[in-house]
Amino acid sequence: MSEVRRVVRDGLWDNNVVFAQMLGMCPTLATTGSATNGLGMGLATTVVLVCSGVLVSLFRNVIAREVRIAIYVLLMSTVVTLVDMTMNAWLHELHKVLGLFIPLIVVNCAIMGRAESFASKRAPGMAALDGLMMGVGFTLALMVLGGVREAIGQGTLFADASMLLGEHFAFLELRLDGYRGVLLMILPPGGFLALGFLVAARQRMLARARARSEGAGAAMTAGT
Amino acid sequence: MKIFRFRGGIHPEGNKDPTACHPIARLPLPKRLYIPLQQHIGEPAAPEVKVGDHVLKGQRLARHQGSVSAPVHAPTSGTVIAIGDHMAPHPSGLPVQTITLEPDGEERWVETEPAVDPFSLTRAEVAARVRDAGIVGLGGAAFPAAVKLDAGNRHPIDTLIINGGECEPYLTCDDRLMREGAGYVVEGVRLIANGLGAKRTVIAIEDNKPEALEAMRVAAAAHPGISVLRVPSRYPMGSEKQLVTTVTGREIPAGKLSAEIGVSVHNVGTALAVCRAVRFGKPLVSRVVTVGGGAIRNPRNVVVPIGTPAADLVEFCGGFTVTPTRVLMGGPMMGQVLPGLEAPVVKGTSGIIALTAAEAHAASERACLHCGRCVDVCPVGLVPLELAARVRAGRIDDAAELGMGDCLSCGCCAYVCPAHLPLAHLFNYAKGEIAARREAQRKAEETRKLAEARRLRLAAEAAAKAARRPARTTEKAETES
Amino acid sequence: MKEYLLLLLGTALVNNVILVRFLGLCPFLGVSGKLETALGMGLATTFVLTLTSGATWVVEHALLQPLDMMHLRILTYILVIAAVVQFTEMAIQKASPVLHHTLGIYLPLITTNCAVLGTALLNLQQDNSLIQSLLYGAGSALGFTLVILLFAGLRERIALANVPAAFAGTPIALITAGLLSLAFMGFAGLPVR
Amino acid sequence: MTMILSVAVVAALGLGLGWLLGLASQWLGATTDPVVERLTEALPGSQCGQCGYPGCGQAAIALSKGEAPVTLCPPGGRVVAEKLAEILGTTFDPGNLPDRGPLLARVRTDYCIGCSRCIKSCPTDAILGATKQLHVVLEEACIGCGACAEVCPTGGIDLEGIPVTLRNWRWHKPGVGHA
Amino acid sequence: MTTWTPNRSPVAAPHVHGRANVPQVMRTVLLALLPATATGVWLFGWPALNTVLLAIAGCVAAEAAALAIGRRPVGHTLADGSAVVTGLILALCLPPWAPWWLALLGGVFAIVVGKQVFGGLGQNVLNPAMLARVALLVSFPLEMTAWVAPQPLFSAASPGLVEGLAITFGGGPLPDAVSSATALAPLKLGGDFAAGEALLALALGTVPGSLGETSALALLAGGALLVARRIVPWQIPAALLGTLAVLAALFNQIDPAHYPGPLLHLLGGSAMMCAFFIATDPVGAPVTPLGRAIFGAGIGALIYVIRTWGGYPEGVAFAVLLMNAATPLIDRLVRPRRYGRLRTGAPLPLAPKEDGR
Amino acid sequence: MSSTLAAGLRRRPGLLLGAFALGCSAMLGAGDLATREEIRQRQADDLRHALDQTLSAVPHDNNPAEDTIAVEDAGRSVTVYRARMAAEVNGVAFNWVSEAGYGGPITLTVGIGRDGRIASVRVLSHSETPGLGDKIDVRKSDWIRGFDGRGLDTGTRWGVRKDGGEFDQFAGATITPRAVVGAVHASLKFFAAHREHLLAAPAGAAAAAAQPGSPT
Ligand SMILES: Cc1cc2nc3c(=O)[nH]c(=O)nc-3n(C[C@H](O)[C@H](O)[C@H](O)COP(=O)(O)O)c2cc1C
Ligand SMILES: Cc1cc2nc3c(=O)[nH]c(=O)nc-3n(C[C@H](O)[C@H](O)[C@H](O)COP(=O)(O)O)c2cc1C
Ligand SMILES: Cc1cc2nc3c(=O)[nH]c(=O)nc-3n(C[C@H](O)[C@H](O)[C@H](O)COP(=O)(O)O)c2cc1C
Ligand SMILES: Cc1cc2nc3c(=O)[nH]c(=O)nc-3n(C[C@H](O)[C@H](O)[C@H](O)CO)c2cc1C
Ligand code: SF4
Ligand code: SF4
Ligand code: SF4
Ligand code: SF4
Ligand code: FES
Repeated sequence: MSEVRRVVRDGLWDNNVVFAQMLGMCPTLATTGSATNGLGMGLATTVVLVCSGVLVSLFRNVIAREVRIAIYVLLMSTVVTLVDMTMNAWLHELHKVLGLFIPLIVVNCAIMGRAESFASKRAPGMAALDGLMMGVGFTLALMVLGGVREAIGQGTLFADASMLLGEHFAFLELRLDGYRGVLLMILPPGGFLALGFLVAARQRMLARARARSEGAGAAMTAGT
Repeated sequence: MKIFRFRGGIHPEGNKDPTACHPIARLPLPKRLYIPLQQHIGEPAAPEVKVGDHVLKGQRLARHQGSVSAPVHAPTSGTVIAIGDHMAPHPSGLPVQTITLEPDGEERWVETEPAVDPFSLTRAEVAARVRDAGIVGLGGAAFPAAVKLDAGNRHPIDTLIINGGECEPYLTCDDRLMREGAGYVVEGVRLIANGLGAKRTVIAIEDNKPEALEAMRVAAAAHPGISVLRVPSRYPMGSEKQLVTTVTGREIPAGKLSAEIGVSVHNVGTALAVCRAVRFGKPLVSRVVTVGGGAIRNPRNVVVPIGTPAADLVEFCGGFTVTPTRVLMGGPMMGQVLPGLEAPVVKGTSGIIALTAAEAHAASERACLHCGRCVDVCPVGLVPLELAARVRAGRIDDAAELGMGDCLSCGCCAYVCPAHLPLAHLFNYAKGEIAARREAQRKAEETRKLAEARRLRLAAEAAAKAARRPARTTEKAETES
Repeated sequence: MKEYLLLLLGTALVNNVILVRFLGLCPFLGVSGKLETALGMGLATTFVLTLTSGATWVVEHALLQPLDMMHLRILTYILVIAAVVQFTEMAIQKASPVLHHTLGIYLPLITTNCAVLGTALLNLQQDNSLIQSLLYGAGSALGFTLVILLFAGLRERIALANVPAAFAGTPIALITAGLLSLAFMGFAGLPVR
Repeated sequence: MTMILSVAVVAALGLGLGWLLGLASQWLGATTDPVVERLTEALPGSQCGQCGYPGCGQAAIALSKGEAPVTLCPPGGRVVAEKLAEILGTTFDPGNLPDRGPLLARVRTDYCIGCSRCIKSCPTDAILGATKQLHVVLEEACIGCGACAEVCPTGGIDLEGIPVTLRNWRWHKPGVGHA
Repeated sequence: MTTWTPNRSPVAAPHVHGRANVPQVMRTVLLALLPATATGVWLFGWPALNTVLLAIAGCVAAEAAALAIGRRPVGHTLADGSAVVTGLILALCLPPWAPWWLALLGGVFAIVVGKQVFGGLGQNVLNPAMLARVALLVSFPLEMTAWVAPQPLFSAASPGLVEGLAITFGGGPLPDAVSSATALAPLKLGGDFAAGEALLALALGTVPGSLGETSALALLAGGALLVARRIVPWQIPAALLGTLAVLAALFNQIDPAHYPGPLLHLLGGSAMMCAFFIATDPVGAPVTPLGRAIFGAGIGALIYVIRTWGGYPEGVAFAVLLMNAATPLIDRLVRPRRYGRLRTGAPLPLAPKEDGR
Repeated sequence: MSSTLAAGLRRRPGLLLGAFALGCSAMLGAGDLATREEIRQRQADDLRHALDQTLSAVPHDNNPAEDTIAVEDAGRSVTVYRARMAAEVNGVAFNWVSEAGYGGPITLTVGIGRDGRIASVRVLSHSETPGLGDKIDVRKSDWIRGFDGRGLDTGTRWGVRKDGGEFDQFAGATITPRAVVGAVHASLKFFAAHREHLLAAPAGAAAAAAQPGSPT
């Protein structure tokens, strides 16, 4: 597998921040009351991941070991603050909803983890791709989780997307009429439960895939 | 006399009546006797006879080896026809070295030397006679009795407790022994008390044996140092630790012997055997065995020569009425499954119990409910459900930390468990694992020492070589010049 | 006095950092496998969280607001938190190597614990005074410790259960956390803030 | 003005923190790794090399770096693996351990030519015997590492499981179900 | 002579067993719940019976499905009867005229999320029925607080069989005429607390409330059976009711106008149900006597706090779940002292040789 | 960056860190400059929007957002926005926080007319449960409009119906409406207590104290 494909696959599925690494749990659960919020948070995080990845990669030869964590923190808080200010200025409604959690992207363990394990060893291009893929994987995971919670919880999908993200996103909005919703799902417990079941589903898929490939492997060895 | 309560315990169905009401019967001599050389805790005995030897009843067949061991004697007169492997009375069914004796039917005794006045013997003499008679604890543990008597010399014993608890369901051999041979038992008790230098002696009998209590009271009435104590029927009253607590209110500190708190415990059967040995010079060659259980046609107590195959006993008691689910040596709470009816009765065999399925209340195993009944009944104060979960998960060390080693294997927990979990079995397994690990650990230590020694040796050798080499080079240089 | 007590209880139970505010989930999920480690994490967090709540308040009111440099807030907060953690580590190491051995490994983890930065920001959002901030930090930390302890107890038991393969590991931990959070909803509506 | 102030503030904070970190790294950098020490302690110390490392010390270093699984040491078996896992704070999956049970070497009397090579190879000096004479293995000392069997020119050393007797018989684990 | 072939795989002692087994325990619990169930159905009519049947059906069906998916033995496991107990307890904690989907959904939630994902009977930690109740309460507060006034079966006001089916399956809100407030309502609303004659009603159960919680007497009868049969340890109900009563009495002394006395707390709401049937679910309760006492007292205190100051009208379910969550900690801290050891686990010192230390 | 400089910095971690701090704060400063005005504008918009909603029933010709006074009440300072018609204070609006919400504090903007009657109330921020407590939001339900025109002297029974008041509670979520009703009631009392001061202050005097950037 080429390196690029590897990175793409890692970010989207194999090493997905939410489903596989279980990092960045706070924004994952806190902002997925609806798919829209999840999307917004995911996009914000993606921007931070890409920028911080590029920055860390650019300076990878300069940064001394002892202070690398401190420098990463500096870089990330700068990027996050910039994102925060930008959103506050031009995506004001969404900023109000995600409020507290934008600054918290700084401590999102996922970003630190990526900086340390990937960006600090690769060229800026690769780091950017990795950040992008991790971010897209994160965004997708947040959207799926938000979508599930929102759909079961109140029978809508991407509600308020136009209001929060701008009119272009109005097409996303869906509403299931006549369905009252299971409130539990948009409350904190629902976040944990939905994520738990989604991860379980993923585990089951992986186990199936493994069993299949093992079966195939066994058949092959039997054949030779 | 005040009685103290011990923690936990259960009230299993006694099922003692079918055998308790019949007098002890005498088993006709079997065709073959299989006498294992290891019938006790400790080193096996070493054979002293050859195949083809003719031996007399009570003649020593094998002598004890090491400090914790016991000799083995011929249960009757006859010919040694084999010395080799035979099925051990052990759940594994593994073979054990066994002397096979073909009785000649004459029951001829060797010369015995009865003590003129057994109470004039010194402590050491009593202990020597007990050891030479091959007496081991008849209460189940089969620990050489002489070693325990000896302990009286090292620790002052203030209380001798005679264990007439017989708390196991079905078993009544001690009950019948006390009813029919109270006088001998009391004499044996006095001999043990003398041997230990005990200040007072308590014969503790569960209140479900009123006749035995009465008989022992009468027999002991003449001896002011001996009191007969009626203790409540509660399993495992007969267990040494629990009995000591019941009688004295003291607890034996973990890892200590009862002797260290001044108490010694012996079974009533042991007392009788001591009496026979010291007064009559007769070694331990037979014992009373309860043959019972719902599958036995005529359940009763029988005096049996050591080495009798279980099959002979079952046949003597009328055989099976139905196919038993399990045949046990010992009681149903602590006893072991018999690997086959060809396994012989040994010194520690208190009963042969054939259980029917209905009696066992067997039910399929389910998941632990966390109901805590096992905690309520555990006499040690363990939390069996937690132990079991850890053992199941292979976390033996965690189980050990929670006190696995303190478990008595009394089976109370498994008895009450509504989920029918094999708790005691799990614990047996865990204890085995712990022992195996300790063994491995010891070996690893040993290995480290050996490796270190080798390293030192190699280093020394290298150094020696190095010391020699320069010498040689100078030599060479000299010759060259 | 009563007000402060209610503030403490409220932050610990009603608005629990983990179960209601969704802060500090990574250590909550990651360091709750064993009770001992959970306790260590809880104690270390309690210490740091209380200290940083005070320190960030000081930085905010003595530095950022007077100089009108709100755009440096995240950066300075993070630096302050890192410094406090570092300081704590050194202090503990100096004072008690034993304690350092047991708590030390958790300290670096705390820097990336959202609960710390989150609490600092919440303090700001709620316009808490210095004392209130300290109490709020302590309350959050107590809530964190309480919940992580309960959760670790549950997980130790679940580790011995016969969980279906698909749910073993993370999923069952998440579900348990969800059910715990459901139980904590019982505290909702208690008249504390 | 704001600009300069903010730069000053952040630079000051950064410097301060950098100084702190520098201090901390000095504090931490100097100490030797106690984990390696404890690991070495836990390993059998017979330097047999079965783990693929040139002796227990190297094995311990590899372990501490996470390069080797805790189940690396066959002679140590389960007990050592668990200890290592404990020191490293990881869990240990007994499934990974090829649990072949303890083994013992036995010299076949009819094969042994008394070459003494086995004696030299044995890490625990568990083999006795003079040159040109029959060699025997001390059961107590043998760790079943197989080094002797490898060097024996006649293939006269077998590794055998320890036979089950009444003394070392253990209860099996009761069947599946859930506790 | 009948022969015997030995079993080659050795089994360890004990070889006999007490009579208790799981299905029998569950049957006894069902029996003990019968008086309360019967009273509930009698008081609230056919719709109540529908609710009971639907909740049980939901539980049993979910259990069967989960077992089948997990490839575990379905018949054998269902036979333990625990799903039925969960279903019945859930039903008894629901509003009697609950719509069909509420009972069914609750049953499925209880079994799937509360029990089977943990591995089935005994593997879960939090009470499945209470989880379902809380999940429903949080999700459907309207339906979960729609109480009806009792109208005994066959009385004029009681809906007939067909009408009952319409109420359960028809959907739509309850007619205002029958909706009513529970005995605990004044706690939150500040009205009059139950007067003398109302206490009799609370004991008999002729008040609005959950299906099975209203009749203290019926619950007490069943509870007594369980305690007598040793299926339920007495410490839990005693500590629970005791703590609740003491707290109620205390605050009642301080301010009778705001805080009702102990009787209302004990008899109104589901304290009795909880004390004997819910808190006592062995799976989530500690295993030592002291632990159980702490557990019971904790539930009692939490019930009081949530009832008196909390946002929900009844705190039983939350209190049980919270203490369930604390159970592993309690079990860990409260272990029995081991024979021959100090509480710390160190061996006893060799004490002076005196009887009865 | 030249390699020698890089190597030099690497050897002095403190300096390196300082350099990064410098760069970062420069970037932040630039970002701040770029967004500051925009954010201020947005926040002012928010405020104006809230005031528009709450004071729309009060005829005024000034910009209330810029006519504020700070009032001390029970230890806290409340910023009051005043709507004037021809220099006469016709009504006021201010934020009022209720701590009794279900999910946390609820912030209301309350507009009160000169007569001491509610002009309009809006919820500025809340974290009540979606689907239950969020009906206090005017976008979800008209409930909040029920306060319009009520005052301390209108004979209103202040309280939710369950408590014997006259305001509807939402089924299953009494806490939220109870909190809001209580807060509105309290805000009226606040108005009554400071009425003179609020209505009498000279025009424009307090404009300087205004902090348009932070309405809360
Ligand atoms: C000095 C002395 C040493 C003993 N050593 C042991 C021993 O090493 N192992 C043992 O099992 N029992 C030993 N015992 C016997 C125990 O006290 C106890 O009687 C025996 O273990 C059986 O008791 P139980 O059936 O209650 O388990 C010793 C007894 C004495 C007096
Ligand atoms: C659970 C348990 C129950 C026991 N029950 C009895 C019993 O009923 N009668 C008895 O003599 N020994 C019983 N023992 C053995 C005693 O602990 C102790 O070994 C014995 O009384 C010592 O006497 P002995 O050496 O003469 O056999 C039991 C042991 C255990 C662990
Ligand atoms: C109560 C009682 C207990 C007995 N217990 C034993 C016993 O433990 N061992 C034994 O060899 N004989 C026992 N016997 C059998 C008689 O003592 C028997 O008559 C005696 O052993 C004589 O036979 P001998 O030749 O075997 O000595 C017992 C008899 C009675 C009445
Ligand atoms: C005394 C007793 C009380 C029980 N109470 C409950 C209960 O409150 N809720 C429940 O779901 N199951 C209850 N069960 C059934 C069973 O224990 C429960 O389904 C387990 O929690 C499933 O693992 C009870 C069982 C017993 C024996
Ligand atoms: S077998 Fe062990 S754990 Fe079980 S009750 Fe007996 S002593 Fe306790
Ligand atoms: S008695 Fe059985 S079911 Fe009950 S707690 Fe103990 S092991 Fe579990
Ligand atoms: S295999 Fe084990 S004993 Fe041998 S060298 Fe490696 S670590 Fe040491
Ligand atoms: S297997 Fe051979 S070399 Fe290894 S310890 Fe045993 S005797 Fe020595
Ligand atoms: S994202 Fe919050 S602690 Fe990791």
